Amino acid sequence: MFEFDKSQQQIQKAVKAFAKGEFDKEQIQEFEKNREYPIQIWKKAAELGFIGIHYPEQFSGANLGIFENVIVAEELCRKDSSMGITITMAGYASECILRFGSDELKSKYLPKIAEGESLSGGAFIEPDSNSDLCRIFTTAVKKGDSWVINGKKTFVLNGSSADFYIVLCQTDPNASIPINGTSLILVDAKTDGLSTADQGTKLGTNMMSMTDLKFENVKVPVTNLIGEEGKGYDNVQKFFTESRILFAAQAIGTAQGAYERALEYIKGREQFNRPIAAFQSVRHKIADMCIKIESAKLLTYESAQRFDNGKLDPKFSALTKIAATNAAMEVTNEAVQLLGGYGYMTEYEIEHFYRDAKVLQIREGNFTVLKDIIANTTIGKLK
Amino acid sequence: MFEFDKSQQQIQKAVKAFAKGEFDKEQIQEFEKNREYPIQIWKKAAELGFIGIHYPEQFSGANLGIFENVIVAEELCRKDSSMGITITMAGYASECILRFGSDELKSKYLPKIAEGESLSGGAFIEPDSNSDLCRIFTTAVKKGDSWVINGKKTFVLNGSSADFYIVLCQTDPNASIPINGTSLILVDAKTDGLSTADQGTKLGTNMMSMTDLKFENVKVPVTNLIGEEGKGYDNVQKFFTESRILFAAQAIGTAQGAYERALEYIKGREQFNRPIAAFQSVRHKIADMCIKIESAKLLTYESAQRFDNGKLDPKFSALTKIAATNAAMEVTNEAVQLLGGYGYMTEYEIEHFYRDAKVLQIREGNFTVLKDIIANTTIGKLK
Amino acid sequence: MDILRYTEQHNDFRQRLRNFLAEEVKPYSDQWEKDHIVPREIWNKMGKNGFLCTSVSKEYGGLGGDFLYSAIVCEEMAATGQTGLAAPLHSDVVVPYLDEYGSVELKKKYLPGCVSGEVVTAVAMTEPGAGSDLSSLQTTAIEDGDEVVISGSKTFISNGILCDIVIVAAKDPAVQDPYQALSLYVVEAGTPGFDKGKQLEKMGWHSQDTAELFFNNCRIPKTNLLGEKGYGFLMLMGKLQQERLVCSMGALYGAEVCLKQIVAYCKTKKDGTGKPLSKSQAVQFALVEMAADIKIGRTFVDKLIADHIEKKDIKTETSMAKFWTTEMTNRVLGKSLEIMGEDGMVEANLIPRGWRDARVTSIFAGTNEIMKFIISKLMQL
Amino acid sequence: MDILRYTEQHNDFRQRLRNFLAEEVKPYSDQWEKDHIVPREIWNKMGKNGFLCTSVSKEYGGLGGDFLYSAIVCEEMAATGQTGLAAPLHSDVVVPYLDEYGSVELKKKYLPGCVSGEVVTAVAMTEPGAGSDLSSLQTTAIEDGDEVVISGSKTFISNGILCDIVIVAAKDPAVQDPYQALSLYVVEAGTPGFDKGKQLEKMGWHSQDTAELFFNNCRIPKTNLLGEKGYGFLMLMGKLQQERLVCSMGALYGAEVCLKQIVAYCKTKKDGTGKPLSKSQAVQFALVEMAADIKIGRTFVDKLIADHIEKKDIKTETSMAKFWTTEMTNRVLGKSLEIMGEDGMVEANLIPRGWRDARVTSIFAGTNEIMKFIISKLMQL
Repeated sequence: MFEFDKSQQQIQKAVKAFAKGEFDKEQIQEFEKNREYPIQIWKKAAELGFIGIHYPEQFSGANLGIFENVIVAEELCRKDSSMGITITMAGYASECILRFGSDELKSKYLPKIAEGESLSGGAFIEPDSNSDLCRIFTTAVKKGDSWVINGKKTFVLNGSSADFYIVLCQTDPNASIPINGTSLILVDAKTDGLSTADQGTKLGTNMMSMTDLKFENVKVPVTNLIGEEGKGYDNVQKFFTESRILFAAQAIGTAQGAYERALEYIKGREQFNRPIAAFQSVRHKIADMCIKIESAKLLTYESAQRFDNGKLDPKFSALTKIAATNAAMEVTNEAVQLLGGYGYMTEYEIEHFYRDAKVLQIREGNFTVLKDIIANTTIGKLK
Repeated sequence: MFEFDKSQQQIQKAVKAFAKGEFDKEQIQEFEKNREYPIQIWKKAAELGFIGIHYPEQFSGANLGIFENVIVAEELCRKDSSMGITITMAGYASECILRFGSDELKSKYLPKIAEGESLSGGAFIEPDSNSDLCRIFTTAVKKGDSWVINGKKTFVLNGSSADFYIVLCQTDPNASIPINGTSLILVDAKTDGLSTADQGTKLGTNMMSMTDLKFENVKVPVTNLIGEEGKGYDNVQKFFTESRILFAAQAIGTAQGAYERALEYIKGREQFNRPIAAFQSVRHKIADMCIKIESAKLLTYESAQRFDNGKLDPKFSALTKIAATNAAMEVTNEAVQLLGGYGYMTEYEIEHFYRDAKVLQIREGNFTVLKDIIANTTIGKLK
Repeated sequence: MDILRYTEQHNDFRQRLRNFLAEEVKPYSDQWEKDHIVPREIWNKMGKNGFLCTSVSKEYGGLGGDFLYSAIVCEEMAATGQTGLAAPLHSDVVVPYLDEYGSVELKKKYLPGCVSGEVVTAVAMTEPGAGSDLSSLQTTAIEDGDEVVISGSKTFISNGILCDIVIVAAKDPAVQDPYQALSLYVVEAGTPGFDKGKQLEKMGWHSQDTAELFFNNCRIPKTNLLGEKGYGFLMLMGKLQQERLVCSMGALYGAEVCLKQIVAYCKTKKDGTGKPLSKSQAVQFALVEMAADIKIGRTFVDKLIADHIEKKDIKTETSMAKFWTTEMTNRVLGKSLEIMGEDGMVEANLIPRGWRDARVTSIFAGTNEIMKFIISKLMQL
Repeated sequence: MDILRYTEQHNDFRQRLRNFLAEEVKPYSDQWEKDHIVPREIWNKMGKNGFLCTSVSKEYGGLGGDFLYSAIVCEEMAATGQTGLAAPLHSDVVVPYLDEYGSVELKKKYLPGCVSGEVVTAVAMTEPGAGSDLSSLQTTAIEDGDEVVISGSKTFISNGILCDIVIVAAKDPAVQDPYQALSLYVVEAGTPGFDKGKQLEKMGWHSQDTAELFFNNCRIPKTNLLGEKGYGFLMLMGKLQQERLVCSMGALYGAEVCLKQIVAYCKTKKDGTGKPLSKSQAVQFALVEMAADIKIGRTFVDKLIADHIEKKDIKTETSMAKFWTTEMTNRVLGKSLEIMGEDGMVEANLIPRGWRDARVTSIFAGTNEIMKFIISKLMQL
């Protein structure tokens, strides 16, 4: 049975209070419209310890687990999906440093994330490849004390505001299987030869940027290698196993937030001289939403605790991500429907919960990729 | 995170060994065809302590929780849905005695269930009413030391083999709200005036009988009242909150059993010169089944532990029953499909898992009843 | 606009059939389901009354009717509560092989019996090791003088017990290409070396005799070849459009029957407050959704029937209809049981039977996955 | 068989429209989406070229065409990547009120402008407190001499900013029965007391101007009444069949456009092994399922168009089509984004826009729940 302990309850309470105090609907809609990063709110969240809560104390974290990070993400997204996703993605991919990086890299970069001084970005996917990362064309060649990087990345979140990127590079073009020749390298945003190009408006969460990255003879120290050389692909997959829990947490918060707004609406809205909450079709929609939310929550909590206990496998993580984001999609969809015309209007918020849910559903592993993972680990790969 | 402790692991292992040793496919199909109760297997299960595992030791139980009962039901149904459901329904509704009954009733009836000497039946629904139990026409009138019962019940499982029934009666025809005037009364099967009529073949699990009951001036001692007079409806609802966990457990076992058979089949079956397990459409079906099973399992385990900790509410129980039995329905459906023509044939077992899943889905709370419960507890009743 | 234009003759035919079924079939369907077979004579009765093989020309004793007669038979049979008297299978799936590809001699010999019900037919493609993959069939047909020797086993053969002739797909082991190796042969029941296996027990279609068939050096005259040697695959393919259409029709009509039953049920069955279930909004919406799916499916199937009569190539559309209607029908039946709750468990009600029967429709005549595979090829994906 | 029979004139019209849209609309749709409005002149261009109000008779400058012209416009507009130039709304939903119920004077005054694009129209039913429940409308219309005084507010009004006239549903507070109290009035933009509120921001339909409208003792001539006083509800009801049909058509055609785009995408986009996504079986099956739903939906909608042209009562069927097609379209768009993965986030691709736009179709013109409610009444549940 899942129960939050005292400390977890306090975290939840604190996050809730923060969101209630700092998240202003009109302001959020302005950030979204102007595609402007919410700097103050991000810094405040970091100040309160909500970013990097799963980092060790020495790196300005709270030495807590992913389970606590899930609590933070859920509560933030419940109050506002776009703001919640943005804040909890501030240190996106920094877990690659945390799990695989050298002590030097950890000391240098993690505290900045946790303290709200830096944003990070994950540069994995390429324009000429696919999100399954089976072929990487960005190369990093060791020359003296440096890696020299050339290539292109795309779908880099925080792309225009990040201070550093975790970049998946081909470091051994002669590897028997391409993915065996890949490595993760940290690249500072200000390095010469690195340029970003905005990818324009996206379906949701527009206050967080998304860009292409171009590397033209970008030189970084050899010590910027994260983890072992040649283990890039494996480590990214491990990171995905972890990060999918975060997406699931964002999804359950998003679902919960849309559900609560819809519930409030149907109680107040009258049609045919009755609150629409009195209609069985409406009531059963609420029941369906409850089923989906509870079920997605359990999967997410279970995944988080398995991770914290070193027992999370890629299969369970993948199925949690599918189930939780699908639930968010279905719940936000019903919430839009319950609000009718208001559900479609920006002012009533739910429409952006709905868009954000879609983004969560299709990003970092769409159904094809994730179901392939589940099948591969269940049946094995077969020709 | 859910983990079985040592004792739970042992129970699971013991049940698995029992099912492996005692459940013979051909024999089970004979029981089903002949609609014959599997007396030997039932008695063996009781002997091994699998029935009434959640009873206190003084009543021949193992003093364990519903969580352990779930483990038993899951493993039995995993090996065979019909046999598993039948065995775990041996003491159906006896929990009414366990939770609300007098010490005398407990001592007299519970040990017989746990020791495999008696079967019990729940007589709640009536031919002229509905499964929501809002109107009960069977009356029990106190005359001297006896209740005199008249009326009809239907859908009584174990109807023709039970040694006693838990009967919901109207004991106060003048109650302001009909359900406030109802009480639970235990009736021995051999009491004069009580007759049963078989309801014929049913969709699944035919080795367990289902009958109508007719009460014509049936006299039972006043001490056969279970729980407080006038609390019959409330107590049945409490019992349903508990028993829905059992159905969910049967459902996840049934799903798991069908899934495992399908998985084995697709690995062995070749079409177009490849094992069909190599086709992505087949692989993704397996992935979908995994998602549904894991999700239903978590809900069921969570419900069971909440119950054991006194924290299960009717809402969570209802949503667990819906989600778990829907999952079983969907998983067994895909399993049938994966086996193609063989999936439709009795010999290959899956077809009866599919039928049993449907029975679990529609029995003791179809979607209308359960979603109404969820909505009522979430929104409140509204006109 | 009416997509299908039934004439007065069609309507008369339907009325006669309906009367016949009301008298000769419906009252016995429960018994046949229990018996797990229909009496052999019912086929003769159907035939004598002119309800079998309506498309066979008058020359061979048939009605020489258009496909609308087949549609009428299929639709009326769907309401009989039994599946064993599988007239559409016989008339519109199996006999057409004989009718289109058989020699004049074969047609003279068998078609009148097919029409009269004296000859019940089956088609034997599927084998234990080969479902939808015809290239892996193992049954062999080896010419030996004036005879052909057939060996192998077939499974899931409908009418497998009652059939008098069976059309068997078998390959010449000397031909390398597995498709070009296939030919179709007519084998009579009773031919030495042809044994009917035991009837297979299954989830539904209880009154239908499904069986394995065994051929062990079964010798038949060379003249029992249908069409040309090596054209078996093409002949099978050529008939799939109609087979899939017939499956779609059967599924759709089954759903329509179910909708009528469940609506009637919901209007009489009362909830705890004494209100009929049909006043529950959740039930209403479920029924409306079913009705819409059925109405939309009906329009599509009607359109395909019209196109099929016009001999259009509607392979893609009939494959779509096959998977779409059968999935829809399963959904309709399943949801109906969910609405019924405990009543849905009782086999004495017809909907549970319909639910069990419907389940095979997304499996037989090419699983729905095979349909999707075929369509993806036709869409050039 | 062809359910719809397009003549050469129809085909010529379609070709001219297609050319026009390729030149005058498609190149600007991205800009209009960004602008959150279309330029007022595009309406005039549409009108001048004969693409508005094709059903209005020649007497008033229209084409006097049948409903197939409406279908052509609706279909071709669906492929333009914008929603602001909502010709079907103007031509087939709003103007028909004027055309059927307006006095000769009103028709002479406004119809030629509606056809030429000089008069853009809107219909104002919905109010902040009343969505699908017309009985609870609060806007009042009180006669005062030769004038009528309208007061109240309306919301979610499409063309709310650009409209030159708006058809307003308002009630006479003296009439008790809320349905019999309703009448429809034509109100010109610019009439004192009539104010257009600010444009509402929404999930999709970005190039479409949706707004609140305010009436504050707005005086209009009594002659601006449409039809008879107190017949507003019946007039609204009378037009719902066509409105729902137009919604179904729009949704269906949108799904067809999406299918083309996603199939093309899957054939070019490569997975990690360099194979196009369309070679992935999971993707193939998803595309096949979409294609089948669309094909089946198209057949049904075509049939309804034919029936509508024949003036059949197809209230049930159009209500079914409204909820079925809009749910289907949302499913198709949603699944397409799921197939695209990260690419599906990028607004520069058209499918995300289509997904946002599609979402309103199951809400507007009566939510899908209202459709199901209506059908359940028509089914006498």
